Amino acid sequence: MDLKSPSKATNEDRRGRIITYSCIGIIIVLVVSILYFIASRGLATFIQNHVNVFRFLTGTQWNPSLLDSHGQPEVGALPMITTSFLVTILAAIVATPFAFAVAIYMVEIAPKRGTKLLQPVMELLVGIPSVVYGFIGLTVIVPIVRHIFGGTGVGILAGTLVLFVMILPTVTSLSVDALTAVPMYLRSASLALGATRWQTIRKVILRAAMPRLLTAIIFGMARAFGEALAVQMVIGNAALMPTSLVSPTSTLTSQLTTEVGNTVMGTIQNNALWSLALILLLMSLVFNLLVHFIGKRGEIK
Amino acid sequence: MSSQQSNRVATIVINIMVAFVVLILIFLLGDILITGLPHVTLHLLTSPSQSFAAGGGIRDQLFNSFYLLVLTLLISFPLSLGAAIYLAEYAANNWLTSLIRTSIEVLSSLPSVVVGLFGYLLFVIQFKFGFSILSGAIALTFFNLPLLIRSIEGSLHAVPRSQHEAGISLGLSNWKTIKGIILPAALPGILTGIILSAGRVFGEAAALIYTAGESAPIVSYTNWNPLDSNSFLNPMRPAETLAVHIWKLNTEGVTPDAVSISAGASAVLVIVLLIFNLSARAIGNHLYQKGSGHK
Amino acid sequence: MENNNIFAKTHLVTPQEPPAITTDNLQVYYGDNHAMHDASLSFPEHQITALIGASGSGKSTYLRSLNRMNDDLATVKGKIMYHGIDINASDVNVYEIRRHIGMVFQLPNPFAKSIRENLTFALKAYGIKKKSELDERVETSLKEAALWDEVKDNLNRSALSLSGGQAQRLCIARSLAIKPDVLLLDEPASALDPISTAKIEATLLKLVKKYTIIIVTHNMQQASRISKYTAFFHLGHVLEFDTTSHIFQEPQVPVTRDYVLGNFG
Amino acid sequence: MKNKGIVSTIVTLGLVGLLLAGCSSASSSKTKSSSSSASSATKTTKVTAVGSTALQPLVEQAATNYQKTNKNANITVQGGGSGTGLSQVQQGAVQIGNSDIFAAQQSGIKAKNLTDHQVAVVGMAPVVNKDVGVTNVSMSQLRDIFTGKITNWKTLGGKNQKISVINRAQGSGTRATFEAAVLEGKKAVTSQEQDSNGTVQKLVASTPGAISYLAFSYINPKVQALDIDHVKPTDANVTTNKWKIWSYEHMYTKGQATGTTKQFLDYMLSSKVQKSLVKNLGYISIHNMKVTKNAQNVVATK
Repeated sequence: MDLKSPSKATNEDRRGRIITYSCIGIIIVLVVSILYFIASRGLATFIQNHVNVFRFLTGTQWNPSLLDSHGQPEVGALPMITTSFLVTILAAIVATPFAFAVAIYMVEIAPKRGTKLLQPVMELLVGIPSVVYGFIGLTVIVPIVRHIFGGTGVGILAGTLVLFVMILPTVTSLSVDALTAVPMYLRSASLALGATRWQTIRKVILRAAMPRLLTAIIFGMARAFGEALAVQMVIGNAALMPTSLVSPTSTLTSQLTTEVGNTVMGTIQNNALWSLALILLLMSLVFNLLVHFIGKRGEIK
Repeated sequence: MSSQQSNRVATIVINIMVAFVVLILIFLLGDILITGLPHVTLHLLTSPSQSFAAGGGIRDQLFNSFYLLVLTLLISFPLSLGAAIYLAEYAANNWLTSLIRTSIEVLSSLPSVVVGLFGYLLFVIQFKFGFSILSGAIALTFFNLPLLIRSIEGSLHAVPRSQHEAGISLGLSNWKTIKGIILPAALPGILTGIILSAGRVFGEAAALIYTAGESAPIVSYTNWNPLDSNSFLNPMRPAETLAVHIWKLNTEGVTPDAVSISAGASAVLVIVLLIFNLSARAIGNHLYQKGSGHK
Repeated sequence: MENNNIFAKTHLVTPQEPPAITTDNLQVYYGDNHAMHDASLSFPEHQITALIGASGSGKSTYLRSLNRMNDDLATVKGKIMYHGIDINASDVNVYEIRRHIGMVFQLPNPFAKSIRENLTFALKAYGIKKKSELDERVETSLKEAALWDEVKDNLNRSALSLSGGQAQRLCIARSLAIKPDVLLLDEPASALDPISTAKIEATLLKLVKKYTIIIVTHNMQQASRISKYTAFFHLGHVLEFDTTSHIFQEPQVPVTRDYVLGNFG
Repeated sequence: MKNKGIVSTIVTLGLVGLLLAGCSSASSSKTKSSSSSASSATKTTKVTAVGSTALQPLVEQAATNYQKTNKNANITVQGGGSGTGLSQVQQGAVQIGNSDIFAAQQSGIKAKNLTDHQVAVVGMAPVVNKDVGVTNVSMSQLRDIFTGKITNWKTLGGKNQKISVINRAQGSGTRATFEAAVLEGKKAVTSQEQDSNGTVQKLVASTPGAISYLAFSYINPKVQALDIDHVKPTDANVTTNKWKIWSYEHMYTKGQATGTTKQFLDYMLSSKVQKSLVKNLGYISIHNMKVTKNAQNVVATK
């Protein structure tokens, strides 16, 4: 009986390992290359053009072609950073209750109708191009905002409303996953103790699903933070600190998208835009670490 | 307020919020379809686009979108499948694995324009692929990978561990077990994931402007030689997709009928997405029923 | 410490029949958790040996170590001798071992394939291509598992449509189709109704003429009905190993006596 | 066994795809080098023109027409913006860089290495929302609006309405042209920016009190174009420089144009293109110009 020499199965396994390891290897190379690329371009502003990082993050004047009083290019990214955070957080604040309501409806109240009708439509929304969202934002939301609040209508409010609709499907579908992952016996136990459906949802289900629900919100925020074309059409693209919810301003992505075609590789104008991209990348990293962290905390509990 | 009352109030509030969301959805889809459908004619679907004259169509853009999708899946599906199998079956539960996971996730939240520019500088310029479907497909792979890996890995995890044990207890290799037992069982979920990710690829514009380009040169649909530059199958030709075309019409369009073409194209896009969605569901259900033996 | 005193008193016999498998000082660790302490047992050929003990006593862990199913989950130290080879050594081809030492699990786990494919999948993977041979194996193993009469007209039906008892017998047939000589069963009847359990037990009693069977069970009546030898596991230690009649009628170790009398567990 | 080999098939397909990609990249680079060295070769030569989105429709249509009679030419036209076009042609990555501005005006570009081919002239006019009640401004008033000194249409005899300035993207050709002609080196007020004619057109049409500027071809009845110092924004006024806000559309090559690239550029300047296409797309033919402008914005009669 030969139990030691390699067999067909041993070879198969080696082949399997080689295939999957090389797949993950290729992906790692892709990821590393894009990260390296953005980092090297983005850091050039500080290394080659000697822009002070602190001044970059806190300056409010964005005119890369001009020099400021210190003889440095005017690349103050604070307006874009502020606006990006504001629209992201506001969009998340608006979208979360609706997403949770829809998720609760789909999982706890009317699972049949919810999954049959709402879910396909929600998934449909994910695929609609941002251009179409932006266009509807420009032709529908901006005039409404202008009508109610005056001004030009473009700005953080319009951006928030467009992003609200755009991240709604993401947050909803992840929340649905979070709720369905709550084991059935928790529901039965709570209802058996005489709790009403709402008490069960509020005290048992939402609490049990909380880490994953938070994850859903963060993924939604990550999507909002990185969205470009739709926001660009309704935010106004003025590199100004936002003074109100309806004043034209600019996000990191909209500034990047608007100006990048008009700059030449290697110039300060171009490098400064890549520094904005680097901030986007770092934020995306932060969002993912948050998800990771919350996931870990959820597991331990 | 008694618990019964608060229960009733909460249910009403939730119903109102859901109704509000449904209204938004109906408005969005209604707006796109009602303004768009009247413009969706056979002429629109079968004519090439025009640079400045009226009467253009979206024939080439529609085909390009599908071709780009196929090519993207051809590149990204095998990679994500391998990577998902690695993560689901081989990866140790340690910091390296979570580093890999995090970096893949970061890809999915990168702004498309950044990926587009990266693709432009690396594939279009550095590798000399030019503005081409191939460059576009590789750029889109960056978005597609995290989506696909996540959904495939989820489907693999959904297959009970006992199936894996049954396989290896028969003296089968891990790989054979994964390939022959786990994958077929996970297939409905995987297919659904692919089709849903296809929707996102279909609607992407910003990443393609700099990679697949924004012009649709006239190609011959009878030339089946993918190496010929006039062939519709040539992956090295520039190709404007439907979503990019909509973008262009809305920003720099000079054709007099830009508005109606854009509306029609948006409606076509939504209909295609709808078809993807419904077929994902149908295929998923069909395979699921076949697998579980309930006819 | 009193606990140590419990483990100090053991009673392990070595059966006179030639052994199919013996373990020598087998230790299992899940990380830092020492789940199995020096188990040294010898399983006689063509006999049924039952492993009994309370939940968490280590009997399943021990069983799964015998055909290296614990490879990815735990560290297993010590020797497992099979046909004169230490199959716990790192240079051994684990796939070959599992072909010789088959396993059936607690919950029926048929593949999401047809009944026929459940049986032929592994055979085809080994390179058996001839239809006549495959058909012959399907029929023999289903007959051995006493399932043939119930499914012979419907071999292309999905295995997921079988009842729990049928599915478990299919899993036994699946293990038999690859012609092992040792069969490990991990509480195979614990999820089944009494009639299905009886069928499985009858099947095992027939199979023992051709195979060496090691079965983990919670059910002491089951152990006494079918097994020739019994090992008693307690908190990661083997405390007693003897013929089944000795274990149940005159256990030598106090803990075993408490257990078989139903005083705990 | 339908599932057998699915994985390996897919993986092989993927690898073949990657290989194909590698091969075709090699072959395309080969074509490129052969096209630059042996332009007389009869086989298909590939010309890529990248850059200005404003110029794209014209060049694209011209390329389509050109290829109908010249089967061996394969001309690809892409957008990406003037900056992109100039930097790519400078690097030699493409044959033609389309630009709305002079190469010398773009930072990071060494203009002396590039050859300018001016193929058309584009006129631009300030446009306002129809309701502001103003149809004519003086050049200095226009300057004051865009530098933020005048903030209400009332000052100009219009409605009592706040002026909302919509500028074009920093670094864009349209903005450079406008600022050179109007602002006299003063800094524009920081305000909304839009990078495309289409969006500006929609915004100005719908935003009360809005002002921006558009290329002539994008001016439609939904917006009001302003006269400056009672000069109307017409093609005829541009050709004599009576209307000051105009610029060339440039097609740059690295060094002198050769081969198919040169033939195509000649075609762009032929009366066939200049008299029909250029006009149809709302540009002004370069042949009609009675004045010239250089990179320093100095205008001279021809």
